Amino acid sequence: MISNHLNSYLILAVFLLIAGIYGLIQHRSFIGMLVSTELILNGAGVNFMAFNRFLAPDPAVGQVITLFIMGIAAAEAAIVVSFILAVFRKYRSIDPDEVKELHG
Amino acid sequence: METISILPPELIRMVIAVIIIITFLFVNAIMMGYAERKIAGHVQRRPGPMEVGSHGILQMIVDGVKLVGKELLIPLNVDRTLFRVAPLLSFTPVILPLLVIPFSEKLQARDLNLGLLFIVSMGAVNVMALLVGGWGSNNKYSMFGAMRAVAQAIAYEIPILLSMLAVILMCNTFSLKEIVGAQQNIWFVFLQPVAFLIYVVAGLAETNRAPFDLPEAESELTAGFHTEYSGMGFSLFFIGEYTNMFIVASVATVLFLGGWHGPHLPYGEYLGVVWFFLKVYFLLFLMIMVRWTYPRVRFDQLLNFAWKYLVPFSLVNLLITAVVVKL
Amino acid sequence: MTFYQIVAEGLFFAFIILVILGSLITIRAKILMQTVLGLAVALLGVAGIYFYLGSMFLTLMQILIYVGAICIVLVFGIMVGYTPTEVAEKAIKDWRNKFLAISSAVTAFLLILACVLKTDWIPAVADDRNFSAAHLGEEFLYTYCLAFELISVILLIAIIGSIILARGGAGGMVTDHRAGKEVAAVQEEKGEVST
Amino acid sequence: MKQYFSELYTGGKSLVEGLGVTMKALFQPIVTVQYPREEIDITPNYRGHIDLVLDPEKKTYLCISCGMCEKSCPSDCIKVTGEKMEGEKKKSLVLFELDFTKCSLCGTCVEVCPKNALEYSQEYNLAAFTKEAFHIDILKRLEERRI
Repeated sequence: MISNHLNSYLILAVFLLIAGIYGLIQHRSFIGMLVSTELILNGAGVNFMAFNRFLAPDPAVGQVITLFIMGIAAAEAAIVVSFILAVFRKYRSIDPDEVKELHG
Repeated sequence: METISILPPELIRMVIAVIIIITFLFVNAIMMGYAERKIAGHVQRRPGPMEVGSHGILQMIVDGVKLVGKELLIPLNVDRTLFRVAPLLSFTPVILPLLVIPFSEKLQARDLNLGLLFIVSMGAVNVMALLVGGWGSNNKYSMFGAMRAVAQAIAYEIPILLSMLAVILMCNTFSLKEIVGAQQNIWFVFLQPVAFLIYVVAGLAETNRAPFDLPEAESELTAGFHTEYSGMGFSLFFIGEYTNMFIVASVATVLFLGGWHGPHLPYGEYLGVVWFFLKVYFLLFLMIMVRWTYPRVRFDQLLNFAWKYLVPFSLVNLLITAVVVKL
Repeated sequence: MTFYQIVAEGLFFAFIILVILGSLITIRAKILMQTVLGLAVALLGVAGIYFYLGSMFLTLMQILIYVGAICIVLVFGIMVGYTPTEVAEKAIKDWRNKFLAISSAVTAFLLILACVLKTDWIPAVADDRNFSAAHLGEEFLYTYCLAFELISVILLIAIIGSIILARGGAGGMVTDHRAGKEVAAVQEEKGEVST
Repeated sequence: MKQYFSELYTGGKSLVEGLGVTMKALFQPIVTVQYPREEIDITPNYRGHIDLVLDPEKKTYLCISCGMCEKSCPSDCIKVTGEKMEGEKKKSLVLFELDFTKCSLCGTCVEVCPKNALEYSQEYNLAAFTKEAFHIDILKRLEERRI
């Protein structure tokens, strides 16, 4: 019963994390990066839920934290999308390579 | 016999339920399409479809056969994957909510603890279908339809959830069966008339029905997000839309109109389905009448209506409900 | 192993495949819209995983919030800046970038995997653990009340902030479609006038 | 604030009234006609293509083949040929053809006719697959009516 082992969930969470890291470096656009961040956040969520299911004495803790992660992710997505709108308005492009006024 | 003894009865029940529901989807779409055209005709004092069968009763079947026979045209510059996925995406999530709706006391595929939440979350997936279809078509009309769908869905999701919350506060459960059970003596429409009105109006917007049919406004956007679809692609969108209407109407029935409750019938726990369907189809009739009565709203009117009227009213309603329930 | 368990295991693997497939689409797709759709697929898979971890409520919230809200906001963001068939990502010829991506990912994977497999996890002893949504709600309102309020404040701030950002600063709506520098100049002028 | 609620009230009222109007229309009898199955009478003022007037006494046409209609027709769509038969004073018609593809139904021919020998027909079922079908032989139509 693989679905009953903590390790299978943890490995899945690690996979989500590294997929997010890979995408974060690979993608050359703000949206792509944001999407990869969501993957990382989900990895964290899976991790919390897995520990919650197998290790925590009170199973509400992990769920609470995962819900907080979702809330943060929603806020983050809203802000980043409006940020992209602002950047697009200013630079007429949402390619991160062209948006480099803050480059040293 | 070996295989049957392995299969648990629960699984067989679910499979049968899914088959029945898919059949019902098609039948419902055919009936609703016919009713829509007939009522539209009579509202405008013309007979509606008359040619195929007596009073045109076979018209929708013939139309269905025509749509199946047509070629699924894929325009040259569309994103092929997205274009093909979108109709399926609009069709699949509408099957699942029907699994948790209690048609009568014992006719329910599965009673979830969080049934209402389940229906709401499936409804959220449905918006993705419009977006994907509109974007994948690579057509400015479709794209405008998709963008309107987003703004509309986000604006009207909130009053729907808030008006549902008022009912949930009253009976302390998300399970649809228990909500209906709580209405044994009095339907919630009498206790929560404001929530009911808000739910029906926002439900109209949620299903993209006139007067809120901006994502597919025929006269402005030709057909909005499904401009480029033909044949089965179009008919899947069509069935999805009518099933969505059915779901909204049946949730309204469950939450506000007392579900299967009605005058006593023999075998009440099964035949309650008669009352349920009467109520649902009454609401659907009302929706069709609304479509053929009111002109389409403008986009700013649509958003103003949601944010200035529906949201404040549902918040105040929720507050009052909470205070009264706790008193 | 009963038939039920076989089905349950099969579904579990289906969800895992959904997650892996979705995240692969997410990080490999060249067209941004497909990236977000891949994310939606992966998130649906994660929702299924949450179901196996004992929380129906979280499953539904995952679908409602992630697929129903976040993905749609992301798609909205894409619609602003791209046309449908435009290849959004520049063809990745930057080998340095790719090397960095792969090496960091693989290193992180191996390191964390080693940690995961080496640790002896101490399982929870109590059997009467309460996974119901009612218990979760109580925890929210009693134990984690402050965090709960804080997150609502954060969401409010996020909404207000995103509105201000999208409107082009506190000065109000900038509807100019001139080139970036001119718009920036206009904004600067406005800033001077207001101060 | 007062305006907010009064707007809500008037808006709601007008919505309900509108629904009442369509509800009433829903149960009223239909007013359209299923065309190929049933037809309604054409008003006598209907101006279809031209026809020759049938003289009720002599059972023949009044036309004297003067050709005025042919000359006055702005679209050149009337063709009249008269021949002098032996033993008769007047010319008699051999051919009276209307090219309906060009006719604009202006009615100048009817106005100009010195003998009032032309009238408007009541014909409205005009659809065909070929151009030739619209070269209407009006003399033949008259013959058919005479029988």
